[in-house]
Amino acid sequence: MKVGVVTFPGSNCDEDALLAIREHVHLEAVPLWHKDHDLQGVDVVILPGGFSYGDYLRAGAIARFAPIMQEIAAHAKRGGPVIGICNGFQIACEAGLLPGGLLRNDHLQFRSMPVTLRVESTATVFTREASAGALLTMPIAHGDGRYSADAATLDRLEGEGQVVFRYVDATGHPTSAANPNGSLRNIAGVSNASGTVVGLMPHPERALDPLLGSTDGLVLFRSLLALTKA
Amino acid sequence: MTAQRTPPSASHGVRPRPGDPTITPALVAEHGLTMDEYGRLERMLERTPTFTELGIISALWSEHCSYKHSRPVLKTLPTQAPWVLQGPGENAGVISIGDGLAIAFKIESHNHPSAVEPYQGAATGVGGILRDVFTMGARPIAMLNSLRFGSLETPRVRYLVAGVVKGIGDYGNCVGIPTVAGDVMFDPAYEGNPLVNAMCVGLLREEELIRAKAEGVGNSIIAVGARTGRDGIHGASFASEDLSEENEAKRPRVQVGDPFTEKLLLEASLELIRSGHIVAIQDMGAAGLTSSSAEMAERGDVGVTIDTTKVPVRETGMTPYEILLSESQERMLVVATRGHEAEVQAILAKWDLVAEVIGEVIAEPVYRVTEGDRIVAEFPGTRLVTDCPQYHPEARESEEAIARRTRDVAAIAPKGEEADPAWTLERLLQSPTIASKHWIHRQYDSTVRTGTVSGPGAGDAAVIRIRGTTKAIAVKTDCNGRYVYLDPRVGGRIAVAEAARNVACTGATPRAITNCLNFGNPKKPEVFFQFREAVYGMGDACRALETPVTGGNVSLYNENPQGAVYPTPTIGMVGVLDDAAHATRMTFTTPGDAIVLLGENTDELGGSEYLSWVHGVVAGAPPHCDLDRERALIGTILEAIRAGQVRSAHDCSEGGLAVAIAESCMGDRARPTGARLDLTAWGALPLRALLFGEAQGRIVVSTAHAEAVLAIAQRHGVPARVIGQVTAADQGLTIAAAQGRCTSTIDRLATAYHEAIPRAMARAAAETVTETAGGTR
Amino acid sequence: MTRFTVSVKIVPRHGLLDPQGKAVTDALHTLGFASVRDVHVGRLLVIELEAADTAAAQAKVREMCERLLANPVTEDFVIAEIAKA
Amino acid sequence: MTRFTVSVKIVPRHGLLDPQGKAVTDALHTLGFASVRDVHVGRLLVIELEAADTAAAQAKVREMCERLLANPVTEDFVIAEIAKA
Ligand SMILES: Nc1ncnc2c1ncn2[C@@H]1O[C@H](COP(=O)(O)OP(=O)(O)O)[C@@H](O)[C@H]1O
Ligand SMILES: [Mg+2]
Repeated sequence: MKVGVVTFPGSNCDEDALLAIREHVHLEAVPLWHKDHDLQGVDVVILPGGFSYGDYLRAGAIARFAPIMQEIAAHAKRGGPVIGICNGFQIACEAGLLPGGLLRNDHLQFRSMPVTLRVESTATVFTREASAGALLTMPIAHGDGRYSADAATLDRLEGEGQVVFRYVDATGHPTSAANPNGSLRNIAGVSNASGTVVGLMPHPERALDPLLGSTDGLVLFRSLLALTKA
Repeated sequence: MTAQRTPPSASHGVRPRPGDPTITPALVAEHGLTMDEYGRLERMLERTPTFTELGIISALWSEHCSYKHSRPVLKTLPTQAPWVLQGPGENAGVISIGDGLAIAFKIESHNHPSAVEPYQGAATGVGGILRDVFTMGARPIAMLNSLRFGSLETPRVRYLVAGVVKGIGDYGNCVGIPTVAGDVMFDPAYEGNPLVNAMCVGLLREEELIRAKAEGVGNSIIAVGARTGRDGIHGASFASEDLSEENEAKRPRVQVGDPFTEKLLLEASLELIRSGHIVAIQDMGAAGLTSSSAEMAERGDVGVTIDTTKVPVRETGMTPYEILLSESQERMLVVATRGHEAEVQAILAKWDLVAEVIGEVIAEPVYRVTEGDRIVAEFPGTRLVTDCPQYHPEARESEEAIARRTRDVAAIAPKGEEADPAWTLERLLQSPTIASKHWIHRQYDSTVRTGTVSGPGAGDAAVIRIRGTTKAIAVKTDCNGRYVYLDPRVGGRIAVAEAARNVACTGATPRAITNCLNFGNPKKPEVFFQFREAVYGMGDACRALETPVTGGNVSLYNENPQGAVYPTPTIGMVGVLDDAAHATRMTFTTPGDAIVLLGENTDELGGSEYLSWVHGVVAGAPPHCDLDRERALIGTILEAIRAGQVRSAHDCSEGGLAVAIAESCMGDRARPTGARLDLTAWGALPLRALLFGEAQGRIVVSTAHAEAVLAIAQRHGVPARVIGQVTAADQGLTIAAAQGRCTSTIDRLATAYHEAIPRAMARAAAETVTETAGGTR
Repeated sequence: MTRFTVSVKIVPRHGLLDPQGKAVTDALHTLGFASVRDVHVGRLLVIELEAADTAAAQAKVREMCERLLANPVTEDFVIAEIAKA
Repeated sequence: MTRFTVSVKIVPRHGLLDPQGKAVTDALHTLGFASVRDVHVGRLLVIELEAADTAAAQAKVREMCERLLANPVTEDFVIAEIAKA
């Protein structure tokens, strides 16, 4: 299996994502260039974190028009797995690959800190190895992470099991104190209806090595291995 | 004006540009040149300079570029060690860390721009120091920041803090470099003239090291990156003046940073350096095109010629003067091998950036600027930057500093509340200088690049692993300006010693420093005294600790209407851990562990945060700094950590032993512990000196193997003693001393320490909207 | 072709939180502007473009808003002003 | 006292680098909007306040802009519209 990581101008977690796949799940990983129309035959696409186009106008707004995004949309439509991390999540929402949008944090500041997530759905390509209700610790680092959608959409997402991660406290409760950015219903990550496209604000690729304090991000990438076996 | 002047047209073909002002004494003065300096310029040219030439020299001979007041003193600093690959004089210093790898690092100030526009001033400071590091061929892997502000009680200071922190964060976060450490102090001495120093650390393979040295006659000079606008013209000379009201009008237009372009420039530059198509690269920083081209020519001892009409500009009608002196951000100057210009342009185009050939390296030893066919400036020789005047200003210690230092601070009566030392401890923990800086660094992405083993607030220094090896580096900035003010020589020593101690507490061997010398107006004898003595003190410590100086930055004229800021020679220290797994943090982890104090408690209250914060007194001699003992202490902690005998290590700094212990208990708010201490062994010491005095050379260690740690200390000749035990958090903190007892709950201490700055800054949120029109971040 | 300057206001979609508006309101109150009832903060885009006439300029800008400038999920836009430059 | 709604436009000061405006201009060009010459991105504030009359409302808002809303070093502001609510 082959994983592609897109580099947009301003991406800055692309290298981290490539290393995550190569060093921690031992799969082939290739960089994908935003100006290309070539997915190089990858099975999975990672939209990495960073500040594509400087986050000017709106985070992710300009990146979604990059040539490679046409191919990624087609790949997603075919049922190909895509994960958007942080800025990648913002891009995926802007591109309509995922519902909702990410607005400025409610406190108007950038936030860099570890958060606790509760796994809400294991029915996605990226969480099938996780157990429902499991608590995962990983860092966030963003200024525009307030997940928003209208109430009807939110209800639908909850109903269809498309809420994948929620910000919770150490005991697993989605309190407002545990919500680092004002996301509606403490939503940290969502998926498309089929569970093949997932977006989340926290950084699983920064939680893979005991030396860095947490290995809880591994489960997302390990879930991909099931694809190889299938 | 001197008598025998030839009109510019008579020789060299240099003609005044139509429309440019004529040179008058007033114009010369406006450019910050003395008449003596102007005379030197005329003698150098053997004629009257043109307006463009006056502008060039005014920038190059500013303190910022020429070090005309500081160079002789700086020359006394040690700069060599077997591991130093590049000492002062380049864009950044470089040390080897083995395995063919090297670390490039440098610190720089952006004080004046930040005083005027905190957000953009701080942001562009980060941008500039990043470029200094990646132009060495290094990929930036960590950023640090050292900040000094006035009292957090004033709204203007809160506005500055909010803007500076957001500016640093937004820029570094966007480029994707983790900001991992720093230091912050608050004191009225910095009111009106904050210090904003940014440090960048990069990683390179030794063979990829590139220098900013123009070479090869016929090679092309290429401007790369952003277009040139009318930003910050004369920033360099401006940085060399007092920030007084008369200068307010001269305020240059602020420079606006674009971290997005910087990120592209970073990738393009590293690709360019690796491509082999270029021989030199330098950031267009202060004094922009002028200083970058003149410095590259001087290093290569070659001539250059530049055509300003070839420079890509953002605005119409820009004059050569403006183009040469613009400080537009995110620009580079590159010398490309002749015939490889197209390859250079192709690499830049890949990253959506422009590259234009604007000049050439020439055999003729001149620095020449043309505007199309017209020569608008021409200087003989290649030593424009160092052919500047040198000054040896008078140095005299101020009476006030002497009076303050010699004051008997033991005579200051304790306040009534101090009868309970817990009151004093909680109060000190609320001092913004001591309190947790979490409000600041939670706005900095500290985990991007997946290398941060120990980030801001976790240890005495940050630890960054080096991929592909077992190694890590530790980095930290430090300087207590109050000590330097009270005794510059001792203060200079302590700045280096504390930085080294912080790095050693994580398990890293201190290796080298960069420094940012923030002082007042050097023409004042008392300021020059501070400068000279502080540099001597730094030199003493660098020699003793074998941490040579690989570069730095001088920022003078840091004054406000009340006078100079505290002399603040900020030290940026880099250390190396052979095994990243040894990285040690500052907080206690395990109830039952013994607490060992390495070093000795003394009766020294002078210059302490206690006197300043609790009594409003800045006086007394700062603590002694015995460099041999510091060296032995560092040897001890390193050996103990490497032997696996240390669970946590934290040095005693502002607030003394009691604060260090409290921080070790609740610095990590999510995982607090308690502690029970017995300090009765120091029965002769006054209680407040024992608890809050800032004696140097002390480290608080927690360990499961106290005997082993004591034995190591003994071998190094370092006093060491078990002073207590780590307990569960609900046991609180108790310190028993001969002259009193200090007890408090961990919750109270944690609240004091963690909530002081957020509480103050919540007021700022209601006072200021630091949003800028452009920013979406 | 004539040169036009078109201003576009982009505001958070009704019902979504406007934390910037709230922050500004609070700050104004702290500064003593007690008579302020409410503040809304939006984005202002000033677009200079060439077009045959006002209607064409307006149509073009509308298209820009729909495709890029505003996010239909979270924002509303209004073309506020069209002036010949 | 009457209730007024005052709109304030805040834009980056002319001549200063406007990286956001540039990014949006470039993006519009990429999308085929070739007739776009320039874009500036600023903020729009809509302030609801009580004041005796239009002149008083305007004076108050001007003071707010000078003291808080616009950054005097990097931004220009225009009071664009005053309406009775
Ligand atoms: N401006 C800052 N940015 C990032 N980290 C900071 C900053 N200021 C302080 N820190 C971090 O907070 C911790 C405590 O710093 P400091 O009080 O200076 O320690 P010490 O007294 O041991 O020198 C360190 O981990 C330091 O890196
Ligand atoms: Mg300190």
